[in-house]
Amino acid sequence: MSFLPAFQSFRDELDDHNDRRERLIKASRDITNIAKKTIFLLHRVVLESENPFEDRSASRIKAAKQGREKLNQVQEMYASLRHELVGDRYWRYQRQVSPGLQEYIEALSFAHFLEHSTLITFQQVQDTLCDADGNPYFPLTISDYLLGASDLTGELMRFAISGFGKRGGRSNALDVCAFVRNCKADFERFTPYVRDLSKKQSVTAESLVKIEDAAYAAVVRSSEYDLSPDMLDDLVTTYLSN
Amino acid sequence: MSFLPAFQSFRDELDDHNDRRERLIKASRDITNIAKKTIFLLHRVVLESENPFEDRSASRIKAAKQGREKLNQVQEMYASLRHELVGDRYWRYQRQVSPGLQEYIEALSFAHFLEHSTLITFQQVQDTLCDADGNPYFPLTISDYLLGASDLTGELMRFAISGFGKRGGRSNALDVCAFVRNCKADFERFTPYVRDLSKKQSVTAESLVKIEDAAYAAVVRSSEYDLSPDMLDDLVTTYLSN
Amino acid sequence: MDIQDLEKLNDMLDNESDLREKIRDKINDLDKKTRTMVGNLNKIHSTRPESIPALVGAIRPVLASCGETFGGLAELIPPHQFWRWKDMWCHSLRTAVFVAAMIEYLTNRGLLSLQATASTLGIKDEWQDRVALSAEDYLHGLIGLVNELSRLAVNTVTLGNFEEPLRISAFVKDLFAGFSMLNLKNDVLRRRFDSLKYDIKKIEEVVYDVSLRKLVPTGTSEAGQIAPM
Amino acid sequence: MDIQDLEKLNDMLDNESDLREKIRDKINDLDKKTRTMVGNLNKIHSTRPESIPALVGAIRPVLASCGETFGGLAELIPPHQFWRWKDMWCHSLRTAVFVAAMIEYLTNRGLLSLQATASTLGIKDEWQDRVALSAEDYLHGLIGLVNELSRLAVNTVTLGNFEEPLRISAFVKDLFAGFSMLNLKNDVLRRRFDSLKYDIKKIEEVVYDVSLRKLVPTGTSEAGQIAPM
Amino acid sequence: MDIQDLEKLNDMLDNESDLREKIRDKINDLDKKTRTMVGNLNKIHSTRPESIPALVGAIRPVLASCGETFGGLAELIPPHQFWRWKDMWCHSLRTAVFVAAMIEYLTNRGLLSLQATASTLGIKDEWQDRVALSAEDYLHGLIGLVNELSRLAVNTVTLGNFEEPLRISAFVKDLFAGFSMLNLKNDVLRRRFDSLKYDIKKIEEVVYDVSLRKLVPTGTSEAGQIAPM
Amino acid sequence: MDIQDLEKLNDMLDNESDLREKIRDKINDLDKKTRTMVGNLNKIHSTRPESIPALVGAIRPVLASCGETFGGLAELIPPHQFWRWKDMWCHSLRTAVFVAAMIEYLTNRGLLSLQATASTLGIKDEWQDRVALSAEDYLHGLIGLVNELSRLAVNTVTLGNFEEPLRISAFVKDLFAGFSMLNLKNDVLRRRFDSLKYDIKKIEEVVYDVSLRKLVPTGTSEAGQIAPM
Amino acid sequence: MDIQDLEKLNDMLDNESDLREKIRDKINDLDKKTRTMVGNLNKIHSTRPESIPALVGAIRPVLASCGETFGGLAELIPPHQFWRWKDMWCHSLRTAVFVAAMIEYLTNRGLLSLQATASTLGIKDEWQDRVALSAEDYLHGLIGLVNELSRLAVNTVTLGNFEEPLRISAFVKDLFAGFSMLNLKNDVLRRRFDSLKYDIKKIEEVVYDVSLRKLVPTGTSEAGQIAPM
Amino acid sequence: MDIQDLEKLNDMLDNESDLREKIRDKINDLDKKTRTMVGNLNKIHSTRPESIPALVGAIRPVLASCGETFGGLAELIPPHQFWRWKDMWCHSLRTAVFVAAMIEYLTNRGLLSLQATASTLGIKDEWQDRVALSAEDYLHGLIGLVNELSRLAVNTVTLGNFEEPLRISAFVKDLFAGFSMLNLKNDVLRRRFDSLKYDIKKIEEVVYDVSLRKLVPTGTSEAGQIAPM
Ligand SMILES: [Mn+2]
Ligand SMILES: [Mn+2]
Repeated sequence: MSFLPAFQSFRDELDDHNDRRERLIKASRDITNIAKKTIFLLHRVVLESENPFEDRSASRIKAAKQGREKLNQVQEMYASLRHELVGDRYWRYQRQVSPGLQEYIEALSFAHFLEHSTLITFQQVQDTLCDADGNPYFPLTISDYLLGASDLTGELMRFAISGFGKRGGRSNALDVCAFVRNCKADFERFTPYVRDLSKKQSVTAESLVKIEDAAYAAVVRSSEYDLSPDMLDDLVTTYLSN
Repeated sequence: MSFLPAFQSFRDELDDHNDRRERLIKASRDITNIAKKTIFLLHRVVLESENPFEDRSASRIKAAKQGREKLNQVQEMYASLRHELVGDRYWRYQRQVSPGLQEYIEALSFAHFLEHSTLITFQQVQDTLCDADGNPYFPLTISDYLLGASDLTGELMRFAISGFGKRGGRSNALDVCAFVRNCKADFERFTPYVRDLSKKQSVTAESLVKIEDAAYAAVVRSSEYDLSPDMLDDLVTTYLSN
Repeated sequence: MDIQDLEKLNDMLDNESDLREKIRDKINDLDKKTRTMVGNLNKIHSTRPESIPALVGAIRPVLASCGETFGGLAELIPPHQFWRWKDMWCHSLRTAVFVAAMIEYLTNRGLLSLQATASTLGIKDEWQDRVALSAEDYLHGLIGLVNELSRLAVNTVTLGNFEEPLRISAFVKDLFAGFSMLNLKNDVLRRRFDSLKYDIKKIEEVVYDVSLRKLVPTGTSEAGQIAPM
Repeated sequence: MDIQDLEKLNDMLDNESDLREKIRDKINDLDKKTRTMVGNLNKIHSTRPESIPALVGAIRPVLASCGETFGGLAELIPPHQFWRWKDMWCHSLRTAVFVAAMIEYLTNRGLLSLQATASTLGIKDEWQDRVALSAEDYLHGLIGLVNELSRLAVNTVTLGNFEEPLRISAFVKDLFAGFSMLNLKNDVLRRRFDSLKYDIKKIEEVVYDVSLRKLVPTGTSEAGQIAPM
Repeated sequence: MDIQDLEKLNDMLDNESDLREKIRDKINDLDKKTRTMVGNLNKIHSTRPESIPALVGAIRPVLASCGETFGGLAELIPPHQFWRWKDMWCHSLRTAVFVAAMIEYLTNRGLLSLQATASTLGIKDEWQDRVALSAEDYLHGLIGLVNELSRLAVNTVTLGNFEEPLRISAFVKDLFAGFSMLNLKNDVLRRRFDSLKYDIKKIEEVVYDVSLRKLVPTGTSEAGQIAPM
Repeated sequence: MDIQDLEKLNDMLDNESDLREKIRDKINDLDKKTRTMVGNLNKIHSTRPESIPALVGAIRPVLASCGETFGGLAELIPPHQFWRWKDMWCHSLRTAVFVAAMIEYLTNRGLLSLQATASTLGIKDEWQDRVALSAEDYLHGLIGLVNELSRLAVNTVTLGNFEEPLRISAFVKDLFAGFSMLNLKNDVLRRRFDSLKYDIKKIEEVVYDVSLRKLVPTGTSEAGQIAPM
Repeated sequence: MDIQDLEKLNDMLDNESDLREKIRDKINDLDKKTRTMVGNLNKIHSTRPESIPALVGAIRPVLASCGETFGGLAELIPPHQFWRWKDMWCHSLRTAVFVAAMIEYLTNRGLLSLQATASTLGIKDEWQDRVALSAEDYLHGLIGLVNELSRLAVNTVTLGNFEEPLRISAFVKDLFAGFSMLNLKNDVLRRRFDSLKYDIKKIEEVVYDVSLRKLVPTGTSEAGQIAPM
Repeated sequence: MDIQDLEKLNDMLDNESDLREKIRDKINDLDKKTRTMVGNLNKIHSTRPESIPALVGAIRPVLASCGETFGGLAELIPPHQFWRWKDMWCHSLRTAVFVAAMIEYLTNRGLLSLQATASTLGIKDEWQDRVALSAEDYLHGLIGLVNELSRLAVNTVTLGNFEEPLRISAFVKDLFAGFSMLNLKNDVLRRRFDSLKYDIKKIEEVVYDVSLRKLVPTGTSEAGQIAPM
């Protein structure tokens, strides 16, 4: 059995590969869980706050900060996984890494939106996945960036709907509506290049319609009165807190 | 927000549940991997041995022993998971536990078959999942037992085909054929009760046809000569080793 | 296959399928009760405040009788097998939770705690490993309650009762804050929690309508001060 | 979306899709070569032993020319992106491995090692992070070899060559022992490994047929002692 | 295979496919009629109350002519084979039930009973084993009616008719209460019935809107007191 | 909704669901029998010719007892409702047809006609509008027979019986020629019929193997001359 | 195989695959244009009436440039092969039809006829056997228009334009009545047409909301009297 | 919607569905013929060489009559619409190609060229834009021929004819070499071509069996020297 030594080394190589694959799958599940919890945390903190719908308000910045802190855990995990993804390995294990990474990007972009009311850029995401010297743990792909960011629109829809009854919630719905509409338009040109982005765009379209319906309801309800929506909001609030 | 304390405890409960679920999923993947490796080990050891096809031959018993040793790892894992599956929890997390458990049963029943040429019994499987005092780590279900044992037939098909050219391989094919045919017949009556068993039975039926074809080939090839298959085997072997 | 093993397995499976049959019977019982109660509760949307107590009073005995059925179930289920069988009755149980919580709301404008719900439904602590009220089922029942309250907010206004929506709004907001505490998976509960946001939005719109029309006499709008209808 | 970001992303994607186009061109090149070689190799099933060297000789230059194509690929692929693009050419590469291994078998009745295969195909070590021969692709190529050898065992007998099946049998058994060492997932390689068992069975049947018909002159059956055909 | 047996089998298969063709023709007939009627009924959403009788009057003869088509069907279907073929026409039949029930509502604000529907559609009792109106098809037709009435509630308000929604609300709630008393299994019918609650919610919101704005004279919310439009 | 109408509808729905339950019980009965018979028939693949009659003899009483079950069904099914319920038992019925046809083949090497099958299964002509054997179900049963016979051809050779494959070949070809003359639509039956060609190919290869090796006396390949085993 | 025959076959296969590549290039061109136009058209949902003409004006040249691409296609497609290749571009074509029809609506509140659409897109009559606008593709484009108009009805209200929904309602109902008169088969087109009723319901609810609140001058609900925005 | 436009659209839709019906009739005609021919051709597997000419002679007139049916089709199809409708008959056409090619093989042991096949089937060059024999359909027919020849190789041996497999082997290898030179894309045709290797393997095994047993005179393995059976 002259071929055994060669095959012994193949076995070691295959076992090594399978073990690494398993480790990455497990890590990806953990990351997904942390990211999901972060998203819930962000919704919770911002809606409980004083001025959730004011651009760059202290409460939104505070929420974002709390979210970022939680996401530090994920960044540390990627730092410790660095050797598993060194050189070319990210590409080899992309299918195992992507699910968690995209969920992380979704959470990160939500925190970013709360703080800056803008879409986090590709570079800004990559910057969170670098060591102190600015060396990336692994190359961020456009696909992961876009698919993760695309999921943000679903969270924004929830944000718009559940904030609807709060003071400023009606105009927030209008703002979010514009933001999501722009996302959808901007992402459209990437659909031929990025697998599964079309499907995500359909989900975004559904979310957009829901936000549009909310914005419409806000306008229709207030249209019977000769006052601005914000003044009407104030009236109602005063009324209820009397 | 008077309901918060109650919901805080719900949160803890849900988080606890999700974390446990994750742990069990990970453990199940690990167990699956060990079981799969054990199956490869068994095929390897038994086919490399002297008399792989002789009932209760030393080499088969040796192979079974090596397999069992590897499966001890799995038993230790279940022992350490015991508190996660205490009382009612096995039933709650059945969907997470079953895949690994069935793969374990497949491997265990293969080792058992090599040693005893019989199907491992329900109790024998349960006995491997008990502590020193004979208390089970969790209740073994008939469903896991039957679905795991059903997968054995696929491995036996591989065993029969790849042993075909070895001395005694032809009559081994006939023996395995009878064993698998009996398994299929015995399992049939359980199909109305056990979800997915019908699907497994179809796979067994396919394996059975493959073994039948091999047995047929053995008989047809030797039928031109007026000697018993074993004597023909001996002739060929002598011939080749001359 | 070993002959003795074959027979043992067969016995176990037969027992199991007998048991399943008996459980199904109990659940049919339970379903009849919840269907009756839901049918009656449906009338709240066209019932004036003064007649609500009578309506609720008629439902209470049926609700109380559920304990008997759960007791029957608890006798059937083998020890430690709560999670094995609970999927069979969780739909009916959630409906029962909804009914209990709605009756509590209609009576005291308050939230029935998990513990109190279990005791209203006659589910005993000592059955824990056979029949119990899980947090998940309780929460599903509460979401059902919010769904119905958003409808009620609309219909009470139609019936000329402009204060109820304010109470509903305060109650539901508190509940929403509670739900927001939870870390949910992408599962049924998450989807229903999302739908709850639309109910809240609807209720907010009703509050908005009646507030702006100044239909609420000044001073009575703090929910706590309003007497139950 | 930030305008600069938009443009950057667009540029990256355009580059990527250009690159894909160029890679595809190289692979078309490679495919033409492998198709020619496979077409020629197919003739071994009806070629007498004495003409095999000429047949193999005609294929060798084509095989050698593959190095050029792989070199072109290696220039295209950016550093560290071997695993990103390799799926595009793995089918063609496996066919090339099969051809190289078959030629080695036909010449020396031996197994071409992974290292030797890479060097026959002109794949250089220094391209490791761009173009390389992975163990997986090498193993797929070997399975292709066994598939073809089981056919060859049948056809050499038809052509009156009764010794070749014995050599094939010895060679394939060794290879099978090697494969048995691997712990495979339920993936393509596993499925192909299963299929290999049928090839071995077929070869064994041929050996059985010719042995029993005593068609092998005594003393020559130890595979090592038989001169290459 | 026996020749006579073969011919018998072939005859059976041929007859079946001929018959299917003929039935399909009849159903095409029926479909043309239901399509015309549904197209016309669609106009109720933009028709003022005073013109409704004329609209309904135009539909009635088409509805009456359905009896002829059903008669044709009854001639085609062999005795005892109602259940074999009924799936082919149940969609069309349910649409016809919907039309008949809507016309009754528009005329008398009442519910057409199963018996009366069958007789309106000209389906005779003596065809029982060939062509009949099953409870299931009747109920499906009624659900279609509720779907359409929720749309009508919205559109009558647009046309300035604020009382019709109150009548619709009363009628639909009565119907819903009836449905609630049926023991529906977990099948298509049950799912469609469950979806009715969205229609009811919509109707309730319309009633809410007109009540809130005091667009109906007080006291009229008891629908019974309103004269038909 | 009218109370009487409601009750009538409810009665209809209740009866239907009771009836379904009872029919299911009968079918469970039937299934137990067919499962037993198929389990026993499965042994033909490892039974020597001389023991086949005993094996068949053990199955016959079970087969005969099916008539009782069908009789029970015939009592349950209301007049004219054969086509309403037949889908519930067609799978079991086809298995029973397969068993009857296989037993006939094993005994007389002949084909059981549709009429004879119905009578073997105890399905009476006078139940026509409630329980009957349709051409489709009969043909499905025969296809199951061919599937099993192709396996039997292989396994009888393994048992050393080289003549049976010739008989199977002649029988199956005759049956196949019959099927070819039917005007089958592009449906399940057609697809299953098309798949028969794989069975035939397999049988032909078995016949080839025994003929090539002269394992059957020359001249016997005309199957008609072979006496039943 | 005859060498000449082989070469002829190969030429045919090669030409086909070259042609496919070239057609795909043209369609990529077309897709870029439609994607740009749809992206721009998407802005109507947030654009005030006075800026719509500018928006439309920016799209028109792109639309006009489609003629060029279709011309390129017409040159590529061999005579008589319209039906061979049309599936490749029908998706893009339908999007282009949608754009053209939407622009016509935004400009004149009218429907672009099939003939006018073809001419707007620069598809010439003389290309009939190579590139043409089929009835099916035209109708699919119109359904896309209605889908988008229902969204527009909602969003114009958000922008404070309460009259546009009335115009949209009138236009869509007219279109729907037209569609209802077509004999559509049970295919994709029919299914998409059936889904239109959800769009209509949504538009009706918008009209309801603005009418109820008297946000449009009375009497304007007859859409014809409203001047284009 | 414009009335004239509507009518034009409706006419187009109606014509289309009429035409489809008529084409289907013609194809049913064709199917009856191909089914008869395939049924008869099936007998070659049990027919001795001397009776083959008579068998083939009986099929020829049916084959010749196909021209008539294709003529009918050519009259129906509007100019330039070959590619619109061809999918409807391509299955039947491929079967007809198979029959024509098999008859040629059985008569002359040669390959019928594409041109000759078209003329045998009576498909005229001047119908090019309506009814034609495409390269793809021709090649599919040839693959069907190889599938059947591998079965024939097995069955002729059973009938004691040991030389035919050698001829089949030579013919099929030649055909396979031709196919290998075609640039097939990764589509259905490529997949069916890839599957040919199983047929070739089977044929090789038959040749092996007869060679091993010296059932053919030595030297005959060069197929060219064998006279047609
Ligand atoms: Mn999300
Ligand atoms: Mn396995």
